[in-house]
Amino acid sequence: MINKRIDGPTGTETVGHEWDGIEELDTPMPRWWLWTLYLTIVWGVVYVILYPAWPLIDKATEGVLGWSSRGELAEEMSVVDQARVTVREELSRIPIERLPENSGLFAQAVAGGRSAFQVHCSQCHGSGAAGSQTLGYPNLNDDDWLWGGDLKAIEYTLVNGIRAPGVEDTRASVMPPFEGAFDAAQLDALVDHVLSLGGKETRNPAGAQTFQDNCSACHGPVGEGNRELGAPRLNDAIWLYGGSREQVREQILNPKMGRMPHWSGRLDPVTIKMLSAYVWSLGGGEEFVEVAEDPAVEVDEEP
Amino acid sequence: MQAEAALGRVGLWFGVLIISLILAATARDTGFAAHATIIAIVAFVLMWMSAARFDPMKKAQGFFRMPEGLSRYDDDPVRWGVLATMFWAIVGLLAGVFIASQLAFPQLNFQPYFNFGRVRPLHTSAVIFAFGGNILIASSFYVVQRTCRAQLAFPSLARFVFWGYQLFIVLAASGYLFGVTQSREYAEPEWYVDLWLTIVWVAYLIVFVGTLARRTEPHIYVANWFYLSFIITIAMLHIINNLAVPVALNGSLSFSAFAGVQDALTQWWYGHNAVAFFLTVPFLAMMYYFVPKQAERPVYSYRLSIIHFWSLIFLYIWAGPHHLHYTALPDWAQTLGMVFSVILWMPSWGGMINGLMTLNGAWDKVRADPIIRMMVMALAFYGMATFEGPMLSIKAVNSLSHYTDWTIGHVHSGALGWNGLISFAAVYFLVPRLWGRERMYSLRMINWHFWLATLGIVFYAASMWVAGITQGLMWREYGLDGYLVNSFAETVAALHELYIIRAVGGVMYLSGALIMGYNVWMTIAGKLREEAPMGAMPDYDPDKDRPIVRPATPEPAE
Amino acid sequence: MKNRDPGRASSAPPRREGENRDWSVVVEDGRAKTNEPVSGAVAAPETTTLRHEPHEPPRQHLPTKLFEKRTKVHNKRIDGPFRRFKWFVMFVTLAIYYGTPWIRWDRGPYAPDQAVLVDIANRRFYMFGIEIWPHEFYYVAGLLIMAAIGLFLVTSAVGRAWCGYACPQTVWTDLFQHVDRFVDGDRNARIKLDAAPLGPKKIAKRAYKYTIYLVIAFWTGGAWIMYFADAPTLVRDFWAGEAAPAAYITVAILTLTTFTLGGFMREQVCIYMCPWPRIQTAMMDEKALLVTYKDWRGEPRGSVKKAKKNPEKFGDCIDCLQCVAVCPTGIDIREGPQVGCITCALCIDACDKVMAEVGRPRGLIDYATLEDCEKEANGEATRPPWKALLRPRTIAYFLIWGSIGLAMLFALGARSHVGLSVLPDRNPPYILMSDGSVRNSYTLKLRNMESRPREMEIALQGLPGAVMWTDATGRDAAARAQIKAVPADQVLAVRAYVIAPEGAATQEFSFRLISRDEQRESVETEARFDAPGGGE
Amino acid sequence: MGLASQHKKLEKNINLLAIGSFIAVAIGGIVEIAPLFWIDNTIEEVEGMRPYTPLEQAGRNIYVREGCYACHSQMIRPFRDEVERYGHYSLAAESMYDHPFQWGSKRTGPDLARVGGRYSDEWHVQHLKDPQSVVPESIMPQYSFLGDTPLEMDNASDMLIALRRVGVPYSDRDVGQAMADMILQANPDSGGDVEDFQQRYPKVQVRDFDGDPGTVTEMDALVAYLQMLGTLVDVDSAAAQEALAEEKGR
Repeated sequence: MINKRIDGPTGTETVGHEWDGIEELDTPMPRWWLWTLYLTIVWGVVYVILYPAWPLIDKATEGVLGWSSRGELAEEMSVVDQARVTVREELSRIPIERLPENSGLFAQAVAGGRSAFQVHCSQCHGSGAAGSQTLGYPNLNDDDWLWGGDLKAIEYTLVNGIRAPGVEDTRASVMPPFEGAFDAAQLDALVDHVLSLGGKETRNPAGAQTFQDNCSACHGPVGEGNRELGAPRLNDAIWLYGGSREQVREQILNPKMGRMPHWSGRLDPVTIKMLSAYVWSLGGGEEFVEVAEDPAVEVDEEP
Repeated sequence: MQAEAALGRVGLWFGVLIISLILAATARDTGFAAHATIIAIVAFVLMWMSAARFDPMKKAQGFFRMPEGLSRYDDDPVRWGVLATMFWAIVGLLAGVFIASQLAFPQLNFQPYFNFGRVRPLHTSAVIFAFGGNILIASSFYVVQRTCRAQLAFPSLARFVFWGYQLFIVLAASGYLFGVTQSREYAEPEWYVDLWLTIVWVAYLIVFVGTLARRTEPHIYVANWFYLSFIITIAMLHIINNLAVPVALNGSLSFSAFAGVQDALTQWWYGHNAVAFFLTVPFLAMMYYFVPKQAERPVYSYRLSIIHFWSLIFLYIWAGPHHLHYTALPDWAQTLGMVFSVILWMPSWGGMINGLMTLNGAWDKVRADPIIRMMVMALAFYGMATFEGPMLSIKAVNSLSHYTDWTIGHVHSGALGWNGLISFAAVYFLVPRLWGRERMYSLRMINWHFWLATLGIVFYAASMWVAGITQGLMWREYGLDGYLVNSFAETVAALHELYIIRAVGGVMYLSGALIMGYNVWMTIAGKLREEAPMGAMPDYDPDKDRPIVRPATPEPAE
Repeated sequence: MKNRDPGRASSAPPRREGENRDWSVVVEDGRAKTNEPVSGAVAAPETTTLRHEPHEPPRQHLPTKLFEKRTKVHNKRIDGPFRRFKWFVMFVTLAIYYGTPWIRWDRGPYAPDQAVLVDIANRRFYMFGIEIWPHEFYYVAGLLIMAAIGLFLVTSAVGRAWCGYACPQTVWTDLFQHVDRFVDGDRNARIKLDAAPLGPKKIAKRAYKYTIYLVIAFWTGGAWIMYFADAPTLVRDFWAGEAAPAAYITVAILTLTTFTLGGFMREQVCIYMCPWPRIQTAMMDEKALLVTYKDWRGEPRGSVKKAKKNPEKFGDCIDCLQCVAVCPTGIDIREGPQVGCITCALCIDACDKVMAEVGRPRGLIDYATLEDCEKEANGEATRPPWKALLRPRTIAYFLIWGSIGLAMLFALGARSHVGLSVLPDRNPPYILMSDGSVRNSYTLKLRNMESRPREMEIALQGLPGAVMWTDATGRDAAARAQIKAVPADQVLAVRAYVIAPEGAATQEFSFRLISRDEQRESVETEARFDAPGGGE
Repeated sequence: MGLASQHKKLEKNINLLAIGSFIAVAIGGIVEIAPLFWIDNTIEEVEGMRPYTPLEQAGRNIYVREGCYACHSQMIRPFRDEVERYGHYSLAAESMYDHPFQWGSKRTGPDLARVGGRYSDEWHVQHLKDPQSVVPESIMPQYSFLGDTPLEMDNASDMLIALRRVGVPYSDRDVGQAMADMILQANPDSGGDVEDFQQRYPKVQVRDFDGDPGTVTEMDALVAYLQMLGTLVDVDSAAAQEALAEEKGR
């Protein structure tokens, strides 16, 4: 008897069941299909031996290659760092005031400075270097500089800090508190005058006299400030501690005086150079003027 | 007795109404209040129905011209399911076209309810759970009855499954617009909606298993293996992934039981297996019934179906971590996710081979029968998507493709190509049979649907693939100076044209579905379009559906 | 359970007790039916639905092997118009593939002179006169869509012509089959050799053949990487061991895949793995041309001898099996259309030759549409096959395809070769300067898409009273416009500081980039100027 | 007949089939997920992690509610480009109090894992109100209604209690003070004990975030959350970097 369970068009045997008119052939699986499945399984076995794969009690298997995604990144980044070594060497050799002449190196320095800034400086000055008026951290983007805005001055500030305790060459200045020195009318007049310097108030002659007597020594006769002394400029639109009457009065009576840590010894000179370049590049940087050179500021090679 | 029972039901619904009104009044957030109101409305309608003996179901069945009474099989829930499938398909695709357009033209965001972030889960849930879920429930009820030669077990429970599932969809979808979300992709509904779905799902399991138990066939057909594992696994995934502690019983907010890395893996274990056990396994079940039926050919290989079924369900569940490559998930879990995803390649293709090779001896039908043509195209896209999937799970590829539109393109070539087309084919198969029509209103329109859908997918997949590569390359582009070249905003701008092409593809796909809606509607209305015949597509003959109940007019006994 | 048919319940024996039953006849629905299983594939479709009693039929000899061995295809040499066309296509496609990277194209001193080059390192794609930048990658999307619609077009017109002639899998399989023929001889010799036990002669032949396979495969892999770097340089580096590891890996992978897919997998790729055949099959309709055996003319088959005795009884097919022998995928076209048929039409060549020999008209196997076949079978007049090419669908595809192509060409031709993107600083959005003026900072990216350095002017449009300077110039040089030299084929990033006088409000303005050469290409990009007080 | 005939048993027995498939699907999840709860190195030991302040958590809830995760990831992968673009790669420890996690799966917008402190409050407010006004290429929807919507603060304590139930270590004082803490963080002049608040939530940023000190709006909460993201753990310290890179078996 011939086998009747052969399907006509394909010549393949059927399994023999039938559901709602559907039958099943008993075609063997295609060989390539099965072999590819085996192949992927073999590949899988090899892969889980090579790489971390199976969870155990307190850690997983490490894999023969000892690979980890984070380790791979660390390796890649160290290669990148290697590539940047030459840049650092060049940076350590070049005096900072001549940095802008080498535009390629300058760009590298700015880029490196940006990343260092995010790590070390953004806590106070903010990640955009915009500072904070309420907390008295200066905005580094503008063109108003307490201590000078050329590359060398910025670097000096970074190295020595401002009012940094225990640092000999630190930037330092003191504004005496005038609490109790003036009566209310005098104070009001003084505040009027100070605000008028930047064009915010009308002139007040009484205040001008008080200013002349008490303030002009440091802040200058028209409030132009004095960078040698770190006396801020008063005849502009920028107020470190705020430009309202109340804030100005408060600053006269009980001056706040900001501090900045010194970074020499904490950061290497090249990083400080890069930071200086970055801050300088933010848009308010000033040209370096040879005359302003101060022999005491030779700190380039300091560790 | 009847009056007392009716009174009892009225009382029950009145109670539900009062409770939901109280909840609506004391709710802590608008989303919860809106949901309580929806339930109150449902309870009120049910109460009114019970009290007034008004039967809107009867009216609705008349409106949709459903055949009356029990036929050989209990097809009423299937009919409702097909209608719901059609409805939600159009809603879901419309939402998709809308959010695709938002990405090309952000002015189309209307805050707060129609911002991208709120409509996007509406789109995904509407297509996966509303469109996909309804065709799965409907087709499983249809297939299990026929392949078991048994009527549905627990008919009223089956109806509860259908209507309860619709309530779940309405609550979930409206919730997203109100901002009620767990932020777990494809599991966004909040705790109380999850609880409701759990109840509905258990009922579904009971109906399905009950019907299997009533079978008059000794063997369980392969399609039913797939359906069964789908129902069981989805239950497991749903419950574990949605473990959460609500802030208050009258508010929608809840916090998931797990945090951070554990939460991430639980979610993607769920998320990936929503693809596996919602969009692959049960759709393969549909394939195993509708392809051999439409082609009138035996299934290609029984032993292939055994091997690929077990290997598929065993391997698929491992693949979740490939959604978390290079994240803070430990490396070992990522390795496992990748390895099992790659091994999954052949088991996935087993389904494709079994589907396509079933057409051996019937390939000529592909030219003449637009339904088979749709099935073949669906299987082709299934094959492509399940090749692309393992490839994307390889870490080196994933490092480029992850977070980009490549993934979106991949998902849609699977969803539009495989799930969409096989579902449409099933609807075209089912409608004439369920409504006792000779054939669909128009076969030429099926052809139009097919072409619009195919072209739409081409536009969609091509643009998203390119968009993904563009994004991936631009993000990691370094200049000669060793620094990143592109800002993020530039990479967004580069995709504008591609987003427009994608939206155009979506419109094409949607218009195909609208043609289908019209075609189904006219078929239900009992009309036949006069048109040149397409070829040898068999008309539906009710006598070929094998009876388990003797027909109303029994043949004279011999 | 109340619906269960009582009559049936009594007539049918209890289930799961089948051992002692006679399964041959079953009473169902009051009718006696045969219980012999019937196939759904038999000629009469109504038998499909004749249901038999559920049972476990006696099993005979189910094969116990787990998998099916592939039956090797030994296709026979044939000559004819289609074979010659196939030769032609093979020659042209291979020449394009192997040769293209060696074509030179002069683009001046700042760009590579390779005509087709995918420059991944610099993220440029060169194709003769066209250069694509990463942000123009959407052209690739256009190309992909064109490729897909092109496939639609070809398929709806001439069926699976892509599979039959132009697909790389087909071309390389063909090439490898020629190698088989060259080394081992034609069909019969190869069958004999395959069946022969492994002896020194067979080993030598196999080694020889596989070596040729390997050379071709290696050459194929090697040609691929030439598209990604300057070809002559790369060849030198490759053999000197100085090329990038990716190059060696790529060559190794492609050598391996070509070797396996072309040498061994061959038609299995088309039948099981590749999605195109299914998509193309799904795209064909009754009006698509495909290779058809005209069974109404050929059947029933009979040898020439038999037919001579009984001319009335037999059709034209003499059952010489030449069509099967020449088929590169080893199918029998007379079984009707099937997924294994790549429509290479070699069987047409074979059959035409035989028909000529036995003196019967050609075209027993021929390109024909389903529609025409039905007409022809009914004795109606048919059109020549080429007329099948012109029909609304093919014309529509061609129009869509052509208009996308034209649109892309137009876009490519009309695109500007300068580009400007503006990224404002977000933190802080503006800076108050000491004189009360307000400064905003922007990163400008000046794109020069020409292969020569260009001078460009960047100017402010709008924003009255404002001036700008850049990181390279310093504030002293502030002006309404700045001039920059942009290197050839590069993007130049420039920090621009825009300063507006005191009291300027938040407002929109734009930057304008103009090339300072005879083209005077210009592009304008909108930007926003932030000032204290914000403003919505 | 091996396989086929063995399988017939499963095909005829629904219980066997159901249990068999349940076992098949249960294994993968158990092997992959369960060990994450007992292997110690799953969550790195780092300093600085603390639970979210009530205001930050409320902002987080808004982030979740608006579906921000659909376009923004909070997971920087250990790749050079991501590390240079977004900052140090994310650690599992940094999301240890995230119920639910917000790692995301798509970057239609940039990663936000370390967006804290990168932009100013004003920028965030302006950007949320009208993204295209500050980033013209942006395709982000507008969220100006956040600035007009007062933050729902009544359930602050309940929120912390629920979080405590799922394992976030809030003290009783945190829970009791929850609502007051919310107001305090968005308006330090409102008269609360800022120092005590800062002690309980180290590194907390206390200020008016949305430029409207009068009311605590949803904008306050969301910006407070965004400004905190990625700022708690000092991942850049050299020791931490080295330890992370050298760890094996994780």
